[in-house]
Amino acid sequence: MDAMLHISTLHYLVLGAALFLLGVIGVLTRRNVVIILMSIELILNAVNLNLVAFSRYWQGLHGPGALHGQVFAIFIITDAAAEAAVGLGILIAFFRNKETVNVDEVNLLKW
Amino acid sequence: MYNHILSIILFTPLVGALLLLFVPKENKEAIRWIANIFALGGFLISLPLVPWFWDKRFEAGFKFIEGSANNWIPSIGAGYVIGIDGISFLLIMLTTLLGWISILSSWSAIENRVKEYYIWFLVLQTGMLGVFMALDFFLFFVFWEAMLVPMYLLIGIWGGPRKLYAAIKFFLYTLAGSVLMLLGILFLYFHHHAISQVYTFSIPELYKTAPQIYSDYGPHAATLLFLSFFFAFAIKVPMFPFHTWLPDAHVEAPTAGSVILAGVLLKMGTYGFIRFSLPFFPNVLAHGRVRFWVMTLSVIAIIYGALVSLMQKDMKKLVAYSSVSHLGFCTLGIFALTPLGLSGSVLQQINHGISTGALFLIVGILYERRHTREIAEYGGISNVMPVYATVTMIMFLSSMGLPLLNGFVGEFSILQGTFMEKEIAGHPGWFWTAWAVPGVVLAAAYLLWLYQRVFFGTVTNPKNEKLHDLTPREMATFVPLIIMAFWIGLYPKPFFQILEQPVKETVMLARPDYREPGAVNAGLKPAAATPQAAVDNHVAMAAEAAKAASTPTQGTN
Amino acid sequence: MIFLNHIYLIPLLPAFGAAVMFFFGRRLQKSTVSAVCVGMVALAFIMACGSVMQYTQWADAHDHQPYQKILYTWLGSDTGHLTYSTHDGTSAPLQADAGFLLDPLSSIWLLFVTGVGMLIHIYSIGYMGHEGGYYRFFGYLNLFMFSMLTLILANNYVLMFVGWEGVGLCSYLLIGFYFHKKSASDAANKAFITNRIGDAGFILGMFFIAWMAGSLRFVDVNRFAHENASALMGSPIIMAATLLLFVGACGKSAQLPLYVWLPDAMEGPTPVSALIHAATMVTAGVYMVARSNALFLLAPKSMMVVAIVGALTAIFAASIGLVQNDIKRVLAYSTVSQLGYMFLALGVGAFTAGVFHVFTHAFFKALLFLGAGSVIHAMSGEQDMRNMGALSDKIPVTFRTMLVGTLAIAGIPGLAGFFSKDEILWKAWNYHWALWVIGFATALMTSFYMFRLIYLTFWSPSRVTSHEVEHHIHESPKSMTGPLVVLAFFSIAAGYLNWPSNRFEKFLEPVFANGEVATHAAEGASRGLELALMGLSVVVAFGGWYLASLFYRYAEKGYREPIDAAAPAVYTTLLNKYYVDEGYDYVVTGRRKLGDIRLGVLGAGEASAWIDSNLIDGAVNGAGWITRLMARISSWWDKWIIDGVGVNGPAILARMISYPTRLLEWGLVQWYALVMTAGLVGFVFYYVYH
Amino acid sequence: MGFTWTDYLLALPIVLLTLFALGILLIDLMLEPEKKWVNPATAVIGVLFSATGVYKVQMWLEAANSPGVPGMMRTMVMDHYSIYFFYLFLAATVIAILMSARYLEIENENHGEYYALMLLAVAGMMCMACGTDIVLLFIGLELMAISTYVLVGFLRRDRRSNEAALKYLLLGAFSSGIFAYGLSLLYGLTGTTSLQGIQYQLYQNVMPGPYKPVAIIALITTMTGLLFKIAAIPFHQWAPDAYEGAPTSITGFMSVAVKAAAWAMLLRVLISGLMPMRPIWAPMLVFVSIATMTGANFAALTQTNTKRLLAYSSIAHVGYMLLGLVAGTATTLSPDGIKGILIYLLVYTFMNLGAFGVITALRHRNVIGDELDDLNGLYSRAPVEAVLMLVFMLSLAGIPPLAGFWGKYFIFLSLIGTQHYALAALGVLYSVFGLYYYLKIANAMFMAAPAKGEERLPVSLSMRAAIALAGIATLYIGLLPNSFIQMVNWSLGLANNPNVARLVR
Amino acid sequence: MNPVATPFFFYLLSGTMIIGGILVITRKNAVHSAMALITALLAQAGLYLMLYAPFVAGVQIILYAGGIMVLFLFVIMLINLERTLKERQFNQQWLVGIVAAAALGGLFIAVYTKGRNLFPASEHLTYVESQNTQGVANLLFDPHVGMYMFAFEIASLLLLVAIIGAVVMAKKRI
Repeated sequence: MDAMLHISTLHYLVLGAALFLLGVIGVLTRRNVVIILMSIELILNAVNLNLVAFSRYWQGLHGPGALHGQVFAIFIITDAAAEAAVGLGILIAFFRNKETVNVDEVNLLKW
Repeated sequence: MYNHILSIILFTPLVGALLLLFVPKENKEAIRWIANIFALGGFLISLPLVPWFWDKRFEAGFKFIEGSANNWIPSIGAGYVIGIDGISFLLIMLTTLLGWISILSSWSAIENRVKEYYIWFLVLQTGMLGVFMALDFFLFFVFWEAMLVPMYLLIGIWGGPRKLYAAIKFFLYTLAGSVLMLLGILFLYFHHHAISQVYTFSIPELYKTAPQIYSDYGPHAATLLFLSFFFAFAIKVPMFPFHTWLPDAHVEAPTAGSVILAGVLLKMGTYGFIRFSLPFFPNVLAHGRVRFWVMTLSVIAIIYGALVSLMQKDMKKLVAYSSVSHLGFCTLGIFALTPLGLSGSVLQQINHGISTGALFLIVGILYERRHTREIAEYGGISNVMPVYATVTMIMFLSSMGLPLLNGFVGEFSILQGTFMEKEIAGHPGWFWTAWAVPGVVLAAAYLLWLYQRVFFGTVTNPKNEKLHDLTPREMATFVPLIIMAFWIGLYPKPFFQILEQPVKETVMLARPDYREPGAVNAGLKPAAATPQAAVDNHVAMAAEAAKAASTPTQGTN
Repeated sequence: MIFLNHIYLIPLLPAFGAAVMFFFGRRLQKSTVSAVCVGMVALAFIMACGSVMQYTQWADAHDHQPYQKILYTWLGSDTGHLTYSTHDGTSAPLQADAGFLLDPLSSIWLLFVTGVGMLIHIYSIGYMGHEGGYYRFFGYLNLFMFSMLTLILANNYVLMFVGWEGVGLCSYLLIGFYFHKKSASDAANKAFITNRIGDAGFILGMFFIAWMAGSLRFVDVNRFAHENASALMGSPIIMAATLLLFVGACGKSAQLPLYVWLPDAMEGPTPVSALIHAATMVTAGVYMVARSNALFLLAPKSMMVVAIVGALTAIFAASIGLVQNDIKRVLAYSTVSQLGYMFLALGVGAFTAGVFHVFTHAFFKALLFLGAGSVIHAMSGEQDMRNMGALSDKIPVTFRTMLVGTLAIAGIPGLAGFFSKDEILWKAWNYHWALWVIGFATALMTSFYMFRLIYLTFWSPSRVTSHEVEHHIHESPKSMTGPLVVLAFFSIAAGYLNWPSNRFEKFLEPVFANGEVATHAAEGASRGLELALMGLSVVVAFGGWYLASLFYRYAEKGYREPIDAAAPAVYTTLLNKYYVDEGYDYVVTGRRKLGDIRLGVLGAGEASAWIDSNLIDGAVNGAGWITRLMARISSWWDKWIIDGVGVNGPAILARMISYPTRLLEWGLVQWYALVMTAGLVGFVFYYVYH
Repeated sequence: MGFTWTDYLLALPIVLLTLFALGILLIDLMLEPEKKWVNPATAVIGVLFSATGVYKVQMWLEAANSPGVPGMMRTMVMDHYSIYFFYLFLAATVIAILMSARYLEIENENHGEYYALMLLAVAGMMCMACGTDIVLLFIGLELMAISTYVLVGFLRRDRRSNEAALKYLLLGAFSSGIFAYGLSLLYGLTGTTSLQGIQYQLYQNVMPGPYKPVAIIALITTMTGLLFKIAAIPFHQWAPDAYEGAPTSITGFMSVAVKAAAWAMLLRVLISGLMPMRPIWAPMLVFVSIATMTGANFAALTQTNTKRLLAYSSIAHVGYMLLGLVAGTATTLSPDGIKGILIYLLVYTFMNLGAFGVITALRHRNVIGDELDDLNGLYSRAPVEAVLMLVFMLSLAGIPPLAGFWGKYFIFLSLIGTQHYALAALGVLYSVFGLYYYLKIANAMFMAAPAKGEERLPVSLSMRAAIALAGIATLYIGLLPNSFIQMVNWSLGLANNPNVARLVR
Repeated sequence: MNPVATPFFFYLLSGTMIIGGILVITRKNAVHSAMALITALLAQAGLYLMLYAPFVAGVQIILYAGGIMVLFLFVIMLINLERTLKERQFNQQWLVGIVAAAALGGLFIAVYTKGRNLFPASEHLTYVESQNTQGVANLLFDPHVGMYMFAFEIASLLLLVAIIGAVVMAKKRI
């Protein structure tokens, strides 16, 4: 019980893994491309959670200036933004041609 | 010229190919002329090598060496080093001769994409010559592989109905063998470095270290390494279970391609055996079952190839399978590991190049006229093409090993060389010879039966009635081959002399325990006492000289 | 010594003739062709006579050594370094000379080969005068003369083998001279291939000799045999060598079981049958065995085999000859039978007798064949004796000369055959009585079938079928009858070479010096017995004549063979030559199927071809049969396989894997992600819990 | 330590590329439609400028006699390795730009953005090659990746292009999510983002301690991202689809430049960062490599679409290269494997771009030109291109004396040298296997008859230049590889290695 | 400042996050998913605060929830929702997908929780709010310790590419 109550980095790690899991499930199972993109955001958020938690952990060891994780998280957010923008742009281009956002109708290229 | 003769021979065809690049492809006559001039030139330019080499024939080692180790890719220790010994000399002469003949024979056979055809053919010629000249293993490998490409295209573009299948099969099959060889080469390369601290692909250098693999890595590893080379060469030869690419390739290839394929390409495999497999792995050959299996496969090839060709309905396929049988003799002679067997084998390779080359030309001539190779389509051709029938008969006889023609000399030496060994892989030499001899009988059977079906009888197929006999150009392709066939058959001594030294060296490398021929038992061997001069001037031998030659033999009986 | 020094010219002269025919023959007149070819052989004959005469002088001065003339080293590097090791470990060079040897044995062959050869060349001018391919025929004949003379004059086994194969080739070419006839080309193939089987034995035997003696020169081999006689007596290697050589001889000289080609060889023109298949080539085996007598004497078991095979062949062929109707076939079987006699002689150690029989046989058998040729010529190509009869008046010269030949072969005293055959029978008796019995029975049969031939052809009532042929019957031209007369003369005279003074035997003595010793001892002891046996054989010869006259003197059209009447089964068997050809076709060659199964070489060939295209290539191509099996198992696969088979897919198997591999890639992006995830899970699981 | 003037110099190539990319974006706005050729010209000039920048850096290094200079607070390093890859990227980009000009005109998508994105992607690649900090590496990777997503989907009216872009984006984002997750764990385990720090910490603290399982997860997730980018099985599946759907010129660009960048990063990360975990990743790479060679070769066997076929072929090549990595890190004495990868990437750049160049050239009027049948009888329609294509195919198959042989040669050399005989045998046999599908292309070009009414293929000047460049390079490297081998030695700093020094002589 | 890291808030926020995440991947309507995602992101921002990362938390709210999600919502509006709503929401391999993902997540969690003492929480971290932002800024911009300066510049290129990409892709005519 102590472990439950004493919140350590590990808790965040597990939470991050859970979020990652949800993201992966979303990517693997949803048909709607928009929601898949959102799931990817979930994955990236899991990463961010890890990074910030680790940043907190290493601050404890290396002093308050050890903010690398947080900075990394900001970069990941940037990347998430860029990916989302481009992804949605491509989706729109696709939607224009195919009139669908279902990912299993993206099946022209195969074998 | 003298110092660079090999390079000149090697690159003459390539120069021709490059020159052809600049000839417009519509100008077919010019292309043909240029190609033929370069092919003939390639042959003529190799002729000075004959007297030059003749003077050096008893010298040890490689001759006419050009280039030095590491002058090509110093980073890895590969160099452009070429040089020849008697074995490669003969094969080079065969290549230049057959190259010219096949190009000449294509004059009217190839009508479309003429320019490409000749370019590829000349490139092929350079590739083949390179294989026989290379003294650097890396260079050897490059030529070995590179020459597959033009051959592949020759089969694939100008071939018969199943050309794609045959071309790809040819390419893949042979490549599959040779890539394993590359690994073997690399192993030798590292091994050499481990011993001498030098990275090199130089063949004479590797001769020194490669045999130690057996002691350094144990019999198992050495045998595997032997096999990595063996497969490459066995596929090329081709030996018995690896031969199936051959009939397909031959049947589909254009005539000239078949001539070169049978005449020269197959020799690369046997050449590889002689040049590499024997000197590199003396211990593998001395111990273990490898030699037994190789000999067995050779014997199987001899009989099996003959039996299969007996049943063929396609002339070209028949000749192709006969090659399997003939090459079986060659490998038998090689792995007998005796000077006699080995020189017989090389001679037989030359013979095979001449006679089988001619056989493919023969088939090609009929094909060009009738566009079929089905034996059943013919019959009674003697009536309409008597000269052709005569030429065919001569070449058939040469192929089946009739004495006074070339085939006999090679087969006889091989069989004798094999026979005389007390023990080859656990069996006496006569055991192997006895298995090989039926091949001689079967050779007569399939060739004569073919002759009967094609040439004898009356002309039953009206399409055959109007066939015209050999043209002068076609005749010109046969004349050199017939001359060679008779030369080797009647007076093979120069060939034996050329081969004597390299063969001895190879056997010494392959069998370090091999006893240098000791004092010849004088009482029993009067032949050795025959005065050299009397023997050399055989033609203008005067009555007195004859007496001198015969007297020593008379006194003793 | 001009002839002796240029002895190599003897074979080269006809070779030159052949070469001329080869290059220019088509453009030459028939008369030129005849002049060149016959001229060459005639020159060779003159050279031969001169050489032999000079040799006899030379031999007297040289202790009866063989005379050798070595032109150059043919096989071998001639430096002495290209060596092999012999059985005792000493090394010997590969060496075969282009060298020629003349000794009494080769002298005899040389004389009758060139002599008979010349006569037959002359005969052919007339016989072949109307045929196409005249120059070709003479070219082949000259080539044959070259090969035969090489065979005879060779100073070593290898060069002998050259001639050996060469005569085989010429025999092939000449049997197949009428190549548009299927039967002729079949017979030619049969002859060559059967001979090749023998040649294979020859080669192996030769190797054994080289392995033993370190040389293949006759002088060396002989010396080796003499010097080591005691050590080598009964040696298995010698036995192997001699038996293998004998296999070669069986092929060339048509002995059991390789005799089958000779009767078929009668498809060739008749002069060919006379020259090659009666007088000269078929005796090459005898020559070779005689030449190797020193070795054979060291292997008594081999000698016994030779004797038995010879005896069996003799009676076997003779029995077939009893019922044949084709005039040339009768003579062919007679030849086989007589060759059997010769081997019987060799086998029992009577080399001189054997050689003597060869010598006499050459004349009378050539005579008989040429006579038969003349008959056939007269009958416009008819060869069946059932359609002949009463020709004795119409072609008297032929008739008379053939009668001489028949008397000679039947062993009627006073003619050549009597002397030689009697000698053989006597030697056989000394060896073993059973062999004599066989030989004796054969003599009876010989006499019977030969006189049967004479009766049916010349003396019985005419059974000629068409009037046109009847009308056309005429005596042959001079060029044909001339040789007949000459040969008839020798058929009588040849016998007197060895009687009463044994000149022939003495002449050959240097060659067979050792061999004859054993038998000479027995000879003196039982002179009386010899005479008695001789008397018996004379009785038998006349007996055969009598029987033949009994049955065939009045043979009308549709007559019945006496053996048929007595024992139809035997008759059928004999008429079908004991069904040996059929048996060979079923079992050895596989030209006929036994039920649905093809045996023999062709069967093996079919099986190999099947294996090649199905198993070996199949394995290469990704196991075609696996593919078919799979196709049957799962129709679902069919789609993919058929697609693959469409190109006869190199590596159909690979294609079969290819499609499922591609199936992984079925176009759904989430599937891709799933595969990635699965890979991830797999790796993590493996490494965390490994 | 700190930001100094050398950092400007070190960033010069990237800065120049960026400037030209922005310049193109601006100039494009002012260009008449018929003057669009200015865009590729500008891009080529930009690349040349950037190359000059690289050269300047190289000269500076030579002058300083230094094997490499860290820059930007040690987040990047300009060493010979980086410079080698910079040149490689730039060469590939030049050829790709030359290929694109005419192609985009035909596709009617001739926009400046295309070239700008290309240059920016190269900037990202350069970051990947020279970065020594996982943040910079990640951002560089994303810069390259996102540019490529857009480039793949650049033919907006083409459904296949859309689809390829969408698939590539979804999978790419997914994989970069996983990759980032791995990086976050690496950071968490070591507390640093620099590769050197990570290596040090892994050696000192992580591998010996209880953190190893987490480190394994970190490694494998990181590897997933890296292997995804180089398209190794089982993370390869985006490649065939993306390659097939993308504009052909971009397919070529992706197959060489993007792949080379991914390799540069993979080598950098594995060798200087994750080397302590080699016992874990080496067997994994062996598995991946075998799976890659097997899967890709088999899948390529029956392809009928040339681009897709070449996609699988490029996956198969990754399999061979991975073997080189396994062997190249087996002992410190045998750097042949890494050398093999580097030279492989070099020759692969030319031969594969050349091949895609020929396929790009097939696009004319309303023929898409990426089916195998479109190559039928190419010899009669464009002999020079056909022969060069043959050269490229044979080179890809590794037939000496063509460039492609050398890549394979060093890989197999290293495998033999490190006693990986079975892997070597497998590798060479698969390379024979591979020849089959390359020959299919050769067969189509030389042995099949062209479809009716096919006349000579119009090939633009720039395309000719691109193909010729690739062809000459393929032949030249094949015949005289020595200087290139030495270049690779130089890039790996091997010239000082006594083992190698003896060789170089 | 220490007591912020109480278990209560942690479980509350993480519970919100997980539920939000589950809703994201289960909702039919993409708008609902987006809303759930925003909720989750906001909860995550709370967690950042608990981890003494106010700057990141701010960026999370402004950029993520405010920026990216609005983008998502725009796109959802742009594309036809009606049809999508009536269709299956999960693909055919959903079960396998869940199993695979669960296996992966399970493995991760198993590894993390197996070593309980990994990453022990460091106590008593003195925290000044301005220090965080300044520290982040130092790492990004300081000429002496700003090691991510170059990466930051490259990130600007990344955003530039994103803009170009989005424009190129989404605009009908360029």
